This record gives sequence, structure tokens and C-alpha cells, in this order.
Amino acid sequence: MTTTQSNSAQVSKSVISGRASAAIQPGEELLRVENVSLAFGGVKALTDISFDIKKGEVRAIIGPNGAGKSSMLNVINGFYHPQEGEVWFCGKKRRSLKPHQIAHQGIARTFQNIALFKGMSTLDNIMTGRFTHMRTNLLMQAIWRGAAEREEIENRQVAEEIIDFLEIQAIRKTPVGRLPYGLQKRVELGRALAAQPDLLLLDEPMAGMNIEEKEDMSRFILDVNDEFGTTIALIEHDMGVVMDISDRVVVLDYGKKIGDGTPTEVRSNQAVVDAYLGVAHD
Amino acid sequence: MKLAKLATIGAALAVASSVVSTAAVADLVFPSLSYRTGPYAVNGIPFADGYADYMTLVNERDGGIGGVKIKLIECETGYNTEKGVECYESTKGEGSLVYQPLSTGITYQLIPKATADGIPVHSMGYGRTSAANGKIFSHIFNYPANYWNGASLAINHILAENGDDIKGKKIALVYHNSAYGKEPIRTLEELAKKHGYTFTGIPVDHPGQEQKSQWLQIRRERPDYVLMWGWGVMNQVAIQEAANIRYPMDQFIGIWWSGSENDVLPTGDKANGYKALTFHGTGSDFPVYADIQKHVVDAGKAAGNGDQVGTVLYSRGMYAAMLAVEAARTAQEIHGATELTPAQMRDGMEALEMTEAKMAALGLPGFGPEFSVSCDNHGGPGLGAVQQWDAAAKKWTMVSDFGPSDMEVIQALIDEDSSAFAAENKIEERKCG
Amino acid sequence: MSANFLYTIEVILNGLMAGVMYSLVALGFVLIFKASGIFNYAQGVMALFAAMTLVGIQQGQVPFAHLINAAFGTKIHHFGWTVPALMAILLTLVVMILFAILVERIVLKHLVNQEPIILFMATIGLAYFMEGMGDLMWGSELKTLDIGLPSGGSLWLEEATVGWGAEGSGFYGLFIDKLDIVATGVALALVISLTLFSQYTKTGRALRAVADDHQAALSVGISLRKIWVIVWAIAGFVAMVAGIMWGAKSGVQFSLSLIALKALPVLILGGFTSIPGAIIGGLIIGVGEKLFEFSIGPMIGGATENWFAYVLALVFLIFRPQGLFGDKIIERV
Amino acid sequence: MFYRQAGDFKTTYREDIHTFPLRQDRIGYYILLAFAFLVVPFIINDYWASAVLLPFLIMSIAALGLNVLTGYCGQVSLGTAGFMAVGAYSCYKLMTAFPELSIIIVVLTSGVITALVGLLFGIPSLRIKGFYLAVATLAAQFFLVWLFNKVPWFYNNSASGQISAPVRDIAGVMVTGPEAQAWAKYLFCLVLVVVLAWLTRNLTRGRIGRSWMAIRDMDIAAEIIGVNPLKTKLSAFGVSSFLIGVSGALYFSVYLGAVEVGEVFGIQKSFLVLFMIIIGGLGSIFGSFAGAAFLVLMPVLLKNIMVAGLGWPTDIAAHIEFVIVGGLIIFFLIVEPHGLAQLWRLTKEKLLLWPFPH
Repeated sequence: MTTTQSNSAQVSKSVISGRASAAIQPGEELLRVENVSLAFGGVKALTDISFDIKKGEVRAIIGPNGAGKSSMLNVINGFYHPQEGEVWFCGKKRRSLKPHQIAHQGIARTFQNIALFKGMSTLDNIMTGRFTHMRTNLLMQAIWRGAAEREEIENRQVAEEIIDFLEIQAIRKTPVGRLPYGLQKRVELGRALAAQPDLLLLDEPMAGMNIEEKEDMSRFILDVNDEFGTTIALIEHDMGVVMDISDRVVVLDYGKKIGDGTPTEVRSNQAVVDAYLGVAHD
Repeated sequence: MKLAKLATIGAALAVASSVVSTAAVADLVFPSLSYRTGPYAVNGIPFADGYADYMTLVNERDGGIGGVKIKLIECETGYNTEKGVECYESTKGEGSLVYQPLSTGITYQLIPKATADGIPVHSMGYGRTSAANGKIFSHIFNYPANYWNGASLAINHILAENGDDIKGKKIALVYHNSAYGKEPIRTLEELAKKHGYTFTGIPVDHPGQEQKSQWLQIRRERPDYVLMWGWGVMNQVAIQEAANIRYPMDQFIGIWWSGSENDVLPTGDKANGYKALTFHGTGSDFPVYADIQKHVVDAGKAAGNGDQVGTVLYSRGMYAAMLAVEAARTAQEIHGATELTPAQMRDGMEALEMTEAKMAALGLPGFGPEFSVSCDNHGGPGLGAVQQWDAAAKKWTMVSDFGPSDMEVIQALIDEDSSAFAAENKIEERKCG
Repeated sequence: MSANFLYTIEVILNGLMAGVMYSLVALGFVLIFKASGIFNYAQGVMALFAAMTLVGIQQGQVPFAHLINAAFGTKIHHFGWTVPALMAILLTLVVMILFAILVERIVLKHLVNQEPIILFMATIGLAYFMEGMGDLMWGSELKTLDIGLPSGGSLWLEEATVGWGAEGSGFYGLFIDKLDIVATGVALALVISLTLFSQYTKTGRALRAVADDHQAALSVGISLRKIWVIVWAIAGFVAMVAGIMWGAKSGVQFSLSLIALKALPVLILGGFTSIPGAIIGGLIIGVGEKLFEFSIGPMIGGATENWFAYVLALVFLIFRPQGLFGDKIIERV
Repeated sequence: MFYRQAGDFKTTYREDIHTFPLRQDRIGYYILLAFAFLVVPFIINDYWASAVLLPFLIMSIAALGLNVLTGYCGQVSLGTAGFMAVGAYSCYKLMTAFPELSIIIVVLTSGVITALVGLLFGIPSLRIKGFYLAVATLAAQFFLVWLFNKVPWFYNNSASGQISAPVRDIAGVMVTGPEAQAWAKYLFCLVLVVVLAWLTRNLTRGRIGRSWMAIRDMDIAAEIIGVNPLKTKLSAFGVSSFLIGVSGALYFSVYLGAVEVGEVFGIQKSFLVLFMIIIGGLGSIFGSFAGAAFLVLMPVLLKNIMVAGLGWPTDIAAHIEFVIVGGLIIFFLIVEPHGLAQLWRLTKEKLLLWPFPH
């Protein structure tokens, strides 16, 4: 673990810093969802949800299976469009955007089931994460010498720093399909980090990991948050981990918000306890 | 392991290249770009057999042409243009005298290539029709008849059946939707102006296994005659569909590529009476077949199974071979040489004269029309006949003599098209005579 | 009734019949795709091969005669006997089952769990192989297929409907090819027996289980390899039926393998995994392309059927990307 | 033993992103290029040009094009031959309408026109995926062939319905038409192949190439990273069609010289190009060449061995050729499902370790 510290220290702050949110001070609101409702056909996935995410915090979304956590993340990064309600980002109300447009605004995420690009190497996956920072057009890319090559090398430096930070130097050129699960999760985090997001969404970053791997991952998440001030919203099942690393917690159940607050507050909330103990809804 | 593999490949390539470079000078080389495989193998096999068997006959019976043996090089094209090019390139270095490309696509390939290489091409009853203009196409021959002759011959047949008056008659053309199938349209339209019939073209898309729409249309519109420019499976299906809608078979006339046994046999008895154009005789009644039986088939030297002897396409292959052999003979006479170059062969083809006496001497009396080739006319006079299918006897019978086509209309079209070609490719007209 | 209206009916009717013929080919694709996720490019060649084998057996041809003659200078062609049609069909079926076993043993066994595109590629290799092998075995000459199927327009229908047309409209009566009627019957029988087979036999149920979920089927002890052999054998049988129906019209020759191209739009329309989809897709394509050729075709030069079938399918796909009856594509994050 | 990575260190990222990171690979590549440019033109004859090298080079461009679309971007297409036909007919129309225009510009413009047509037919790819898309691209294939056959304007109303390439030269050296020398045609194609392969290689290693692969591997994840699926897919369709269009133009003008659309650019050719990239290796530049080589050279080689070498009858040889090619495809798939390129990579990996396997 000590190596993590020393490595992360090498990463310059400028590398993983915000852009659109520059005007927003830590502790101010970065993102807010307001009265969001989402339904598929007749099935309500989210009902009238409101909460905010402050700049620089680690915000957890928890809840039992089927509570609508993933749907919530999907709303935030534009994969689903809610029928009602609004999403405010950096103090502006967000129009209905496509996921790739939202990525350009500075929101990145990882997936519950690893969604790496299986045919590509670790390095290429992370370089793909740099997509929003690369500008050269098709013609420049085709000619390569000059602008495209320069851009590639600049972004390669960033990618290498992330690789160093996540300690995955040895698997740099390995096709990700060949990597073990835990490493794949780490590469996916790297890919999301490469985008230098203002807001990083992590969908169950520790699912299926053993204790050691979970500890590693928790450390990486905290490091990202500490060192670069990246705002993080995460879904996680492991209560212990959630309570340890998050600043504030939103609790969903059956698509409704049943609790919001610091870990201690949430822990003492009766509705939350009932939901987790499986008290019958009536 | 890898080296060994490389070595094998290298060796094989060496074999390939050495094959190409060895040229035999002593023989008269006739390449045969046959297609015994692929979608049209059904038609390619008998033609290739006929071509090869006749060449073998000349070798076995006469000891070659003017004492020089024939060397037949068969090369499989599968009716595929690219393979045809490969075949041409691989055989042209061996002293090949004349090419029968046997496919529209390959013919168009060879027209400029062979002309540049100085090797004559004989596209007999196919290929580029306007190549009949020898002033522009110096090395391309398409005697004795081409598609436009065919169109005119069909109309002439209809004229003859109707007392020379077909005003107001409806004539439909069912054609393969390709360059080949579209060939007769222009001629038929010109002739429609002249004779006052109405013309409808009905295209069938490749390969033509499904022709319901086309034949329902014919059933609705009931044209007085249906002509067909079909190829491959399209022929069989069309004849079957015509039988299905009980179209009178004797008013259904195919071009020579739609008139073989293969086209009518699947339909059985119902194909009885179907007509097709032809520019040569068919059947095994000619004296030459006794020789072929004796010198080729019985000697175990037949090219195929020997079961194709006497069929329409076998006869056509044999006829093509016979014309090639006679052209070579003519060339030998002109140049007073026995061994020929392609250029000399070309002269022989240009001076070729087929007379009844000549054909009778070859054991093929009345087999083809009498014609002669000249410097400005590489297409011959465009004579042709009509044959009819007798389903009970399973054979074709001639129902007309080799008659003339309307050269007045056709020659104008030939001149127009060939001069357009000449302009596009900047070819100067040759001076003739 | 006006002649034009009746002609439209006739075109629709014949379009339906043509559609059945397309469905016959499409069925074989669906069977294999459903059970093993393989897009079997060789289906058309299988139809050709089966039809060639059928005629070869029926007429007592010596397999590989040409090769043997070339190698040993012999002159054998036929055994000199003919086999009754039904017997020949059964023997062909045996050959197709053998073929299925060989395909499984030699090819599929080694390619378990590969991506679909690779299995697709393998069937391309198979198609090449069978194309050459079929010609080597039976020769590439045209073969007339005669197993006593009827052909020609149905006189009964013509006479029954000839009066429908207005006086002087020159209406002949509706036309339907008797062969198509038989084909419809055969297709119907095929679909019913396939449905019965998959509903009421143990093997059939296993087949469906595999189609639903490979892993789950494996875990309850269904042998995937056995299933594959069965599916390929059935597909071989369906290919033979298609080969017979199409071959009856055109004779058995290389072009028979091209009927696969007629089945592809049917597949996209009906969905790769649905047997009813193959039938209904075929009917829609058949009617659609015939109507288009009938109404619009003459204005734009005709011969539109080949591409129109695909365009029709494409239009459907834009609204239903998984085909009419295909399994819905669910995207999850 | 001699093939080694050891001692071949990179000190800059620039070196590390080189096309051939290994020095020995690089040397081998330069030797190959030198041979192709400096030796082959002097020993080439008509047969090698027309039967082997021209079809190989030109089909390589087509394979490269399809590999961009299918191998890199994951969009299976069966419309390749239709797009080649667009290239060929554009080329013909440009050559006859502007006789003074340089053939190089004509060929490249044909590529651009094809790219535009490709973009049009790429639009449905946003909704339609996998085999469904593959079969949908057949609509393009059949429609384009029908169109070129049907509308006389495309073949300048010629009675034959065929298009034939007029003579054109580059700096006085003829590259099209029957009089063009084998070496000239060869060099013209070779230069285009090398340049286009290099451009394609550049595209595939940078931002755009990665966005293609991202869409191929997992389109949803790609979108969430900021990749615009429509733009990316269309760029793949555009680049792919450009390459295919150039290859179609060359196929017509330099290689064949005369073309009938249904026969030369039929559905079989579309399948052939697809076979090339699958056998060669999806998502590999080298694979495009390997696949084209396999399917162009193998039949010629087999034919020469069986007919010319062993003297077998042509038809039996042709049948056996099918059996062997089919058998080899299956064999290669069983040995290495990911194509010749992967086989080559694995061989190299083994060579790197040889003679110490661990």
C-alpha cells in the first residue's frame, strides 16, 4: 500500500483536474437531480428522486437489489432519459443529452459487469479513455506525422501516469481479455480516470472481489478523491466499505429515496434498516 | 518448420512460373478456355468436349493440319472473368493461335489485350457484336453470326410464318438482365419500326431461378411471340414456366444459347415444339461422327465421358474447332508455311471461306451456312436457321434453311457502335482492300 | 371484377407461393442458427448436394466416376440400375445424416465456444469443400430430377375463376403452379412435424433447451454434440426438400446452390431464430417483391426482385432491428 | 535464436508506438519493400502481373477497406462488391468525361465518391447490428449492381452495356489500356497499396482507430467514454468505402480494362473479400494482405500444380481445388480461429522464445 502513496504523489495535479467545474469550489454543489422519475413501460424504476453531489466528495448510492441504483447512474450519464425531473450539472440545467455528449462534459463511469474493450490492450483501453481530450481530425490522423503524433504522445504520457498510479505497468500491452477479474476492474477504473472527469461514477467497483482486492480498490478510490479532488459517486453493496469511504450516502428502495445523509445518519435511519432487513412493504 | 513451408511454397511458385515460360514451337497451339465447373458448367462441358474431340480427330486421323500436330491446351475458367484473364496470360506465351473466350466477360477482356498482343480472337455467336467491323476490330472475329443477326433471324422466322405481315403483332423478349441479354434490344426496336410490331422487353435478374413475375406478365399480355436471350438456369426455368402457363411452345424462340438439350430436358414432354436459333447443324447424322467414334471415342481419347457427342453444344464446340482448323489451313496456304504464327493465323481467319464442298469433304455436309470472311467484315453474312425440339425423340430438328438476316438494319448499328468504340479508344480505321 | 384487380390477386397469390419456396430454404438456416448460433453459409450448397445425391442414387450413377475414369482409364458411369424415388430419398437422407456426423466430428467439435463469425467462416470452408466434392462425386452435368412431382398451371382453378373477369377483359382465370401447391403442402407438413418433434419428443425438448440456453442445457446433461448432429441432419433433410422443390423446376445444377440468396432477406425479416418467422417472412418477401415488380417494376425497367427483397427487409429492420419474430435484443449496462 | 527482442529498448513513446517495434521486423519490412519496388518491376511479366500480382494488390486494398469496417469497427458488410462497382463506374465516368484528368486524381476521386455512397448506406448501421446488418448491406449490393446495369448513363449508352477503360498515362508511361506494360501497372498499384496501407495503419493506431475498436468491442461503453456512435460508424463506413472504391477503380481501369457489373462485381466478390479478412485476420493490416494473398494465390498455385505440374484434367483439378481451399479454410480455423495474422503473431512469439520455450 505504501507504494500506492508514493506513486500517486508523482502524478501531477494538473493531470487529473477538472475543467468545466473550475468555477465551482470544493463543497459546493456539482450535480443535482431534481424530482427524477423514470419508468419502463408501466414499470416504475425511479420515483421522484432528488439529491445532490457536492464537489470533491465521495457520494454513495446504496439500496437493496432492484432499488434503482444502476438506473440512477444511467440517468446521470445520459443512458436513460427520465420522463420527469431535471438534472443540473455545474449549476446549469442539463438538456437531454446523449451519453457521449455527457462524457464530453466531464462525467466518466465504470460498469457493474466489466465493460472493457476486450480486443484491445490495457494501454489502448486507457488511451481510449483519453478520447474526449483528443482533437485531431481524420486527415491529420491518417497522415500521422505532426499533429496526430504529437497529440498521441502527449496523451500517452497521461495514460502512462495513470498506469503507474494504478500499478499496472506490467500488463500495459496485454490484451485485457486475458487479465484476471480484479485487474480488469482496475483497468476499467484507469480508463475512466483517463478522461480526467469532474464526476466519476463507479457502479459496484468492488463486486466479486476478495478482501485484499477490495482494500486495494478502496485505497485507489480514496487516493483519486484525495489527490485530485475528483468527485465520486459510487454504488456498492458492501456496507462496510461504503460506510468507510463515503462522505454522504443516498439510500434507494423500490425506486424511492428513503434516506440521505452521512454514513452515521443513514445507519440510524429506521427506514433504511427496514429495507435492508427486508421488512414487508405495505 | 516455417522455412520448410516457405521452401515448399517457393518451389510451387517456381513450378508455376516455369510452366508459363516453356513454349513449344513445333505444334499448332489451340488454347481452349473451357468452363467445366461453376454456374454454367452444364453448358461448358459439351462445348469443351466438342472442341477437344475435333482437334483430337484431326490429329489422329489426318496427323494434324498440313502435317503439323495440334496441341490443345485446356484451361479452366469457370466462366469467371478473372480466371479467364489468368488463362489467357498463362497460355498466350505458348504460341497460341486463336482464342475462343467462351464468355462475354472474358471476350471483352481479350478484345483490347489480344489485339495488342497480335493474337486473333474468335467469339463465335457471342461477345461484342460490332466486332464484325474488321476495319476497327482487326483481331476480333465473330463469324458466322452474331446476336443482332439472331434477333433479325427470329423476326424473319416470324415474318415467314405470318406471310410477311406482322403489323400490330406483339413480340416480347425475355432476357437475362446483363450486357448479353440486352444485346438484341436495339435491333428488335429498329426492326419494330420497320415491320410495325410492338416490342416489350422483360428482364430476368441473374441467376433467374424465380421467374413468376415475368411469366405472369406474359400470361396477362399474351404476346404473339416470345423471344428469349437466356443463359444457364434461366433457360430451364423459363421453358418450364412457359409450359406451366401453357404458352404455345412453337411461338417461343430462343437464341442459340437458349437452345440446347439441357434447356429443354428438365421440362420433359411439355417442352415439345420449343424453337431455337442456330448457326450450325446438330445431331449425330453427319459422316464425321463415324470418324469421331472410331478415332476418338473408341480409342479412349474422348475429352469427356463421350456421352455428349451429337448434342447441340458439342456440335457447336466441334464447329468452332472445325472453323479454327480450316482457318489454320487457309493460313498455311496463304503463307506457304506449315508452322504458323498468330499473325498468320489471323490472315487465315480473314481469308476463310466455307463452302458446301469443303464441308462435305470434312464429313459435315450442310452443317453450317456457306460464308466467307473479309478484311472489313469479320462477322460473315449473318446466316442462321431455326431448330425445333422434338420431346418424344429427344432431339432437335431443323425447321428452316440457313437464311439471311436483315443486314441493312444491322450493318448500320454495327457501324455506329464500332465507330463509337473507335472514338472512345482512339483507334484508327484500317484500310481494307 | 376488373381484370386489373384480378391480376393483382393473381400476383399476390403467386407471391405467396414463391414465398413458400423461399421459406423452404430459410427453414434450414433457422434450424441451425437456433440450435447452435451458426449462420450456415453452406445451406445452399447442402441443398445442391442433397439433390445431386438424390438424382445420382436414383439413376444408379457411380460416385466419383469421372475421377476413377481419369485415374484408371476405365469407362464406368452407371451401375445400370435405377432406384425407386422413395428409396432414393431415404438413401439420400442417410447420406445427409452421415454428412451431419462428419461435420460435427471434423469441424464443429474443434470449434466449440468460438465466436459466431468464426463458425460462419467454417461453414464457408464447408461450402467450398462440398461444392467441389459434389461435383467430384456426381459430375457437373445437368441432372433432370424426376420423382413424380406435378407441374403446370392448375386447370381446375383456371376454369373455376375464368368467369370472374368482366366480359371481354380477356381474363384467363387465376394461375397457380401445381408444383407450388405441393410445395406449400410440404412446407406445412415440415413445419407441423418440426413443431411436433420439438414439443413432444425428448430429443426435441433437448433441442429447444439448447436453443434457449447452451450453458443451462449442458448443466442438465444434454450432449451438445449429439444435438448438433441431430440439428445438422434435420437441416440436411430440409435442404434436400428445398433442393427437390427447386430442382424440379430447373434441373439439378450448380445454380441450385444460389437459392440461398433468396432466403437471406426472408431470414432478416423473419428473424434468424424463428420457424414461424421463416414462413411468414417468406410470404411477405414473396408477395412484396412480386407486387413491386408488378406495379412499379415496369416504370423503372424491371428485374427489381433481387434488390427489392433486401430493401423491403431493410425497411422492416429499421423499425424492428431483431426481425419480426427474432428474440428481442436487450442491451444492458 | 536470431529473432530477438532483447536489447531492443525504447527510450521514447514515439519509438514505442512505431508500426514495427522490433528492429528485425523493421528490417524485414524494408527489405520486402525494396524487393517489391526495386526488383519485381524488372522481372515481372504479363502473367505474373495479370494473374497474380495485380489482383493480389488490388484485392488487398479492398480487404483493407472491409477490414476497417468489419475488423476494426465491427460492422459486418456484404456490400463490398457493390461499392467496388461504384468506384469502377465513377472511374469510368470521370475518365470519359474529363479525358485530360490525371488517372491518379481519377482513382482517388472515385474513392471519394464511393465514400459518399458508403456513408449513405452506413446510416442504417446505427440501428441494425450483427448479421442483420450484414444482410442489410446486401440491399446495397444488389441495388447498386441493378442500378449500374439498368441506367445507360452509367455506361455512356454503349450498346454492349460494358464499360472499357480508355488509355491513360502518368508522365508518359501508360498505366491503363492494353498497351500498358506489366511493370507500369504493377508499380502504379503498388504505390497506391503502400500509401493506402500506411494511411490506414495510421488511422487504426490513433484516436479514430481506437474509437472504431471501442465501438466494435462494446458500443455502449464506448459511447459513455465520449465516442459518438453514429459519427464513428460513419467514419468507418466512409474510410472503408474510400478504400474499396479505389480498389474498384483500379480493378476496372488497371487490372481488367473492361467490366460488366453483374459478373465482376457480383455478390460472390463481396463474399470473397469477407473471406479474405476472416482468413487473414480481423482487425489486422497484415491480415488483409495475408487473406488476399491466400485467396488470390492459392487457387492459381493449386491449379498450376495440378494441371500444369501433374497433368490432371482441368475439371477434376478445379473440383479438387475447391475441396482443398475449403479444407484449408477449415483447417486454419481449427488451428487458429483468429486468422493468419494471429498465426503469424504466435509464430513470432514462439520464435522470440526459441530455443527456450519458457
